[in-house]
Amino acid sequence: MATLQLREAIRAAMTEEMERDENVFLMGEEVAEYNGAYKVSQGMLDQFGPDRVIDTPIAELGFAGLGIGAAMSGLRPIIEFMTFNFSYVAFDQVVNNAPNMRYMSGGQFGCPIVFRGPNGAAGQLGATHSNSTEALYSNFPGLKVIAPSNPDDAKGLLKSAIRDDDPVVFLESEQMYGLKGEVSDESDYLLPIGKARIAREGDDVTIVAHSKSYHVTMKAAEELEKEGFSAEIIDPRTIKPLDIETIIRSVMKTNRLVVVDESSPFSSVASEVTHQVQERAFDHLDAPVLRVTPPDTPAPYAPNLMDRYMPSVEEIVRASKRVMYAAA
Amino acid sequence: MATLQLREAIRAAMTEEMERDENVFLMGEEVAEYNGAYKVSQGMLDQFGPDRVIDTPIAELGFAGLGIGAAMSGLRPIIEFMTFNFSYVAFDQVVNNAPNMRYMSGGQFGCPIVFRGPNGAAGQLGATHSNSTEALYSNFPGLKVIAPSNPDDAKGLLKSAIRDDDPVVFLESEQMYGLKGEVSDESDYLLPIGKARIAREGDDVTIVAHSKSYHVTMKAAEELEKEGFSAEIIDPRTIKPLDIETIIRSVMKTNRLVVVDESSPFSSVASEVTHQVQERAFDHLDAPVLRVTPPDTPAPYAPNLMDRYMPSVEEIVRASKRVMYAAA
Amino acid sequence: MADDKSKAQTDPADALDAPSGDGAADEEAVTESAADEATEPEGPWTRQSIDIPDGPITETVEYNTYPADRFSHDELDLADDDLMPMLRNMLLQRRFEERCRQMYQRQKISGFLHLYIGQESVSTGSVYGIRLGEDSVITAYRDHGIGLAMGMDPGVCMAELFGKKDGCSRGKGGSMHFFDASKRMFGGHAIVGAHLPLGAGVAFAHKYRGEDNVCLCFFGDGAMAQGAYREALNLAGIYDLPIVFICENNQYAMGTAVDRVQAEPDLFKHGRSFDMPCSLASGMDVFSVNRAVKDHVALARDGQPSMLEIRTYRYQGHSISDPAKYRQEGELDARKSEDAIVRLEQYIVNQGVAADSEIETLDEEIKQEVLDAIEFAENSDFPDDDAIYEHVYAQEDYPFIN
Amino acid sequence: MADDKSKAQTDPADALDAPSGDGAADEEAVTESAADEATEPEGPWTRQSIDIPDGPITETVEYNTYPADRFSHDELDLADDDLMPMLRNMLLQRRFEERCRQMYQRQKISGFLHLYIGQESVSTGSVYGIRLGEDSVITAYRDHGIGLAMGMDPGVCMAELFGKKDGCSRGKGGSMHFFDASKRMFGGHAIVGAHLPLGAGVAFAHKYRGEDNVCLCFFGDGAMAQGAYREALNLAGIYDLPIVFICENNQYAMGTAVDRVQAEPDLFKHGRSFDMPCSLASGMDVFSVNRAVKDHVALARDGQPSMLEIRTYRYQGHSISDPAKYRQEGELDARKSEDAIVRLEQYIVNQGVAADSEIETLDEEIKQEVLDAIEFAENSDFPDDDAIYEHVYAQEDYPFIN
Ligand SMILES: Cc1ncc(C[n+]2csc(CCOP(=O)(O)OP(=O)(O)O)c2C)c(N)n1
Ligand SMILES: Cc1ncc(C[n+]2csc(CCOP(=O)(O)OP(=O)(O)O)c2C)c(N)n1
Ligand SMILES: [Mg+2]
Ligand SMILES: [Mg+2]
Repeated sequence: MATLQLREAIRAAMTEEMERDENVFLMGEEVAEYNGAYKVSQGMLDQFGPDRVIDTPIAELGFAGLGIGAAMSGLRPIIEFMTFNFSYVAFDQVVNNAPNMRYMSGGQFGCPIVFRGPNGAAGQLGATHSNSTEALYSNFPGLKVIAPSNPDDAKGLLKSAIRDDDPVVFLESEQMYGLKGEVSDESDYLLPIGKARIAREGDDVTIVAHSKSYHVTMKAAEELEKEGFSAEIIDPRTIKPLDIETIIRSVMKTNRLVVVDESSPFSSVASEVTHQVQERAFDHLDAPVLRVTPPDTPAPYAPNLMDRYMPSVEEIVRASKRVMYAAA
Repeated sequence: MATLQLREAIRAAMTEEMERDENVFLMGEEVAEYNGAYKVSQGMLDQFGPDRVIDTPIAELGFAGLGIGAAMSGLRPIIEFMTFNFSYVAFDQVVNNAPNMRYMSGGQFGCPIVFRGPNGAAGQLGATHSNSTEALYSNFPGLKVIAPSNPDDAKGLLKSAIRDDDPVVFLESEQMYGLKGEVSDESDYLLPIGKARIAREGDDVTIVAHSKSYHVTMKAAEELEKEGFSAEIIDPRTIKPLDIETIIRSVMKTNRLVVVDESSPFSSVASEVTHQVQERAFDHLDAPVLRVTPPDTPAPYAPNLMDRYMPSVEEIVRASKRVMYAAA
Repeated sequence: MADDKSKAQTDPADALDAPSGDGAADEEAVTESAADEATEPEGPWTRQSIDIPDGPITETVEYNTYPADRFSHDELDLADDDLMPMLRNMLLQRRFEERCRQMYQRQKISGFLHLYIGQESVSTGSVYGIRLGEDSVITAYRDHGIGLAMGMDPGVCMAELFGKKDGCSRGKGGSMHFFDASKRMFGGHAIVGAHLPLGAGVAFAHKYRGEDNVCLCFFGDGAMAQGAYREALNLAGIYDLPIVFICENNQYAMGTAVDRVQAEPDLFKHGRSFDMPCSLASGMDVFSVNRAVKDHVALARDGQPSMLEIRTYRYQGHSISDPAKYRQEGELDARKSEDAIVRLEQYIVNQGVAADSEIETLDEEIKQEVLDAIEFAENSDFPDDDAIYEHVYAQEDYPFIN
Repeated sequence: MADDKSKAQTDPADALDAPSGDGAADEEAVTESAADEATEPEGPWTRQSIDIPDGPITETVEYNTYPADRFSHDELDLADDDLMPMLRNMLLQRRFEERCRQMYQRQKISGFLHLYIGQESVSTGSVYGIRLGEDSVITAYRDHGIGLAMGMDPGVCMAELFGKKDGCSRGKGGSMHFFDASKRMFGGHAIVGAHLPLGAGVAFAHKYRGEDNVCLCFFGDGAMAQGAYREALNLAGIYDLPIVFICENNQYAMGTAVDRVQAEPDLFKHGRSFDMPCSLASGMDVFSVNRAVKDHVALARDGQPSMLEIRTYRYQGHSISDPAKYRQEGELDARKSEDAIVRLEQYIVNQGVAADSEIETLDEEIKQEVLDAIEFAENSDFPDDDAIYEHVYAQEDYPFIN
């Protein structure tokens, strides 16, 4: 096992797939000469040259669409959004073109493309720069959505995403790029898309949390542990398709569920988890499903407000205790 | 009470507000010379002239943004999307500019704008032309989202939306434009944003349904009635803010809930209703909340597939019976 | 290209051939003079200067034109024997669509139906300018014409319009979404402007693979108002993509005349913002289109993207439900009097390649072919109900919810 | 505008004044000749012709330039007494931002911080070309300079950077989101290109209300790659909006040199696709900027939108974390040797308007003002926790979930 930063694991996945398949290329703003705005693609220009590691103008709609056309032609583009906030100017391409081509052409044209980049709030960047997009992209049939919480998952899932024959939205986290973790040494390490990971076993409450929230949740579990509560933590890893079976099995054991999601709450992935779980495990729930999300407001700038905005250890502990009917 | 088509009620609301306040103007593709792609704005160019009823190029991002700038300057634009499918090329403007201006400017600049037009599938138009957008827009803090099911609500709510000091996404339905209904004669008829309507009283099951789905649901209620089940139907009218109180009160009576939503299911408004209801009325639910939505696939073209795609009377009846544990 | 040196003096092809690949603009780029020197070190830095020259800067640009009635078939390397097939290609589109209208009225066809009638010279002239099956084509929702011109089977096309499983998109796409992978017909796209970047991507793939194929990307005058136009052309420009951007300017986007909504209604000129050769061709003459497309395709094969505006006209309303009241009185008739099909028929007769009666026979044949297509569509089944879940994902066992 | 007839022979203002409102292009619009006749009936139909002229079409366009060292202050209607305030205006921006960098390192400021140092002539020259408080301004995230140039209080600006409640955006916006409604400063916008349509809307509101105010809309060279640029300029063009689109071309978008990503790197020329007058000005001389902005503002007041490129340079990295390795060796120093502040200082001394020592005194004053601003920001409180729910909606009792 090698210890890699998240950015290194992502880079390793891209590099291996580009070595393996010459149809794979990387395109985005600052990915080549600048070595990546967040240094994810560092060194890749040197290795693969400017025909496969391609700088773009600030034209997300254009290069996302270019990627889709290339994918329809059988290439396997990796399109980097410098952050997913900027995917909104390419929104129509990502949600209305990429996932519909196979269907509308009756199966003639696939769209094997990966849209990747940092998602979610990354500190005090203000409202337009703090969007969590998983709720939006998971609403669209034809897309797959992945949001790993650690280097190992990132590597295994990104390699699978690049080989997937359909469009995948791969959500990273800027604040986690430096996060280190053990990464499998397996020569061709692939993780299946759509399989959750039981990150921590426990008996009293199930907490579902992905990406950055996962780490806050692990801390919350420690706090809970101190108070004698054992939390089971599930990292769905893939948002769509969602591994609801794994979540349900856990809820059948703990009978309680909290969902942590750093997206805005209304019509969110957290709401979706609630719906599916109560639909399928209604009789196993001893308490309502609670969610821990930011308030339903834009993201502020001031440091104290931003602290308040993001899901916190305290909020997760409080929600967990509420579903356990434990004294606060 | 006058009997108006939905399109006439919308037109009446716009006309009255434009007569009342010269800061209100209408802008969009084909709204002026062509009298509206779906004839919603018929005659308005003649009445108000080309300075206030304004044709645009096919540049949704541009004219949505233009509207936002004008709204920040104190005007009250009504921006018509020919259909909300086309709002995706303006997505960043609608979700990242309009709702964040007040917040990011610390209250200095408001954005009193209405984005309106037909939403949802409108027959056999294919995947890119059949998007239901309520899940997306309701995910964004700072926006309000309205989706009326009849001419009276449309008139009263659109007038309120135009006067609202914040951005409102007003979702109509192409297939309902010809729908006739009684509309209040009140001289200045305003309905409050954020209040649901109990469209049908009943005791056995609560069904929440908005816009076009509301009408399918009313038919389903008749079918259920024939079989001896009494459904209470709530038309939320406003998606955001959602009048959860009214829904909860009904669920406390019926103890069962079905949500009908013609959007794609994953991370949808239907999921959100489920979450909020189970969170707040957990002990009152005798069965899981079920939703009736299209399958999680793109919209097809073939007539038989499209019939299958849309929520149907049969599906609503079946879901209702399931939550009542009644034999199918 | 431009093998025939006997053409009129202002041979557009020659002008396009300018080695700068740059129409014929006097270069005025305000760059450091050092940038021109071969010794300039390589690097990601700017070559632009902050020394602003004394003004005004004057720039002269030339745009090639391809008027009607200017090209003969042998100038286009077309044999006499090519002419009747060319006419057949155009006539098939027209007859097919005349029946589409009827089938829509009989409710065999649903959804939106946009007819191409009047614009057939554009599709046919273009298809005769590419290597069919190797070069790629992408277009907007008004796509029956180009599909048929590329040789898509009329029965399969009609079946698509009927929503049948034998349709070219298996009944999942409808009128706006004709696709044919085997012919490299990349659709049929219904969000105005959104397929232009896709076209750039198709061209990118050709280049990436080292093929010398090109992509023709068609779009309407209305699409030019979309930001996607700018992004796609700029990307094509900086990556030297083998693509021809072809604006089918029929002067209306639904009811909106192009000159009401374009600050610069000379659409061909817009390519200048991307340093591309730009031309203007008549869509009332299939030969003009063919010459223009051949010239631009040659540029594309040399890695020079370009912009071609073809002035054409749609005879029908925007879609089947549009009464087209926005036209000026007499406008439609004036345009029809220039009809490209009639022009080609007359040319064929004048050249003695075929007699009127042979053309009539051809037309009858084609009409029958369209009737056969309808019968094929009629006899095809609707997709199975389960087809709703097919072609969403390639993955066989995707766990659908609901 | 252009009151002073004594200017150099190629007076840019005169060229811009061309009655066609159209730079100085030879009109070549391919329209029906009838369109020119006064008797033409009104209607929504096209005026375009399908008769394609014999080619090639030749077009000659003129672009005005505003080089450095070309304009004296009296030519700009500036009094001697205006010069020190103008210098103060520029110096304040620089000294303020030098401290910003320090405050960021001390972690008083968080998030992204983009410094404007090197570009001060653009903000100051522009502000001296408008009616402050009546005309409107909108810009991108690199917004401290224009905010201060417009007279926003340095303390309030610093408080915003510190995330304090007394900040210009109440601590909700940060560096990228300076707003001041009282000065008609419409922000501070962080999505590249997305504020250009907003600028068009602000100009639209001026026109709608029948005011003769104008909007200056600033953006970077990088923003020009966005489709939003096309849509905003075209809308301004067809609605005759009172707006000047001002590209602050500092030649880099983060690490990307403009000539690597624009097929036509002469950005000023892009306005031609919207039939707009286009000019190029030096950002190394505040007088050149001022003359250019005044000329373009005059056009805007006459209902003629236009495009102005100002060549400038940022001395710092893109943001505080960028080492700017993409520059060529010596590039930064070469640019700095043309510094606009130094140029103005020398001009002032040469003209005998003030002595070096007076300039030094001014600088010391300004430095103190910035220290006071920091103190003000320090002493201001963070917003109350409840502020998170304020300014989301105007509605007081909005029923928030969670
Ligand atoms: C983004 C978007 N906006 C609006 C529409 C609705 N619409 C469909 S076709 C059309 C007109 C397009 O005109 P043009 O590009 O000239 O093509 P033509 O119909 O003339 O072939 C419009 C406005 C759309 N499909 N997509
Ligand atoms: C739509 C979008 N894409 C990407 C970014 C990230 N980004 C922020 S600033 C910037 C460079 C902009 O360059 P330019 O427009 O030249 O302005 P400058 O920084 O030189 O002032 C980029 C790529 C963004 N903010 N918005
Ligand atoms: Mg058209
Ligand atoms: Mg720049």
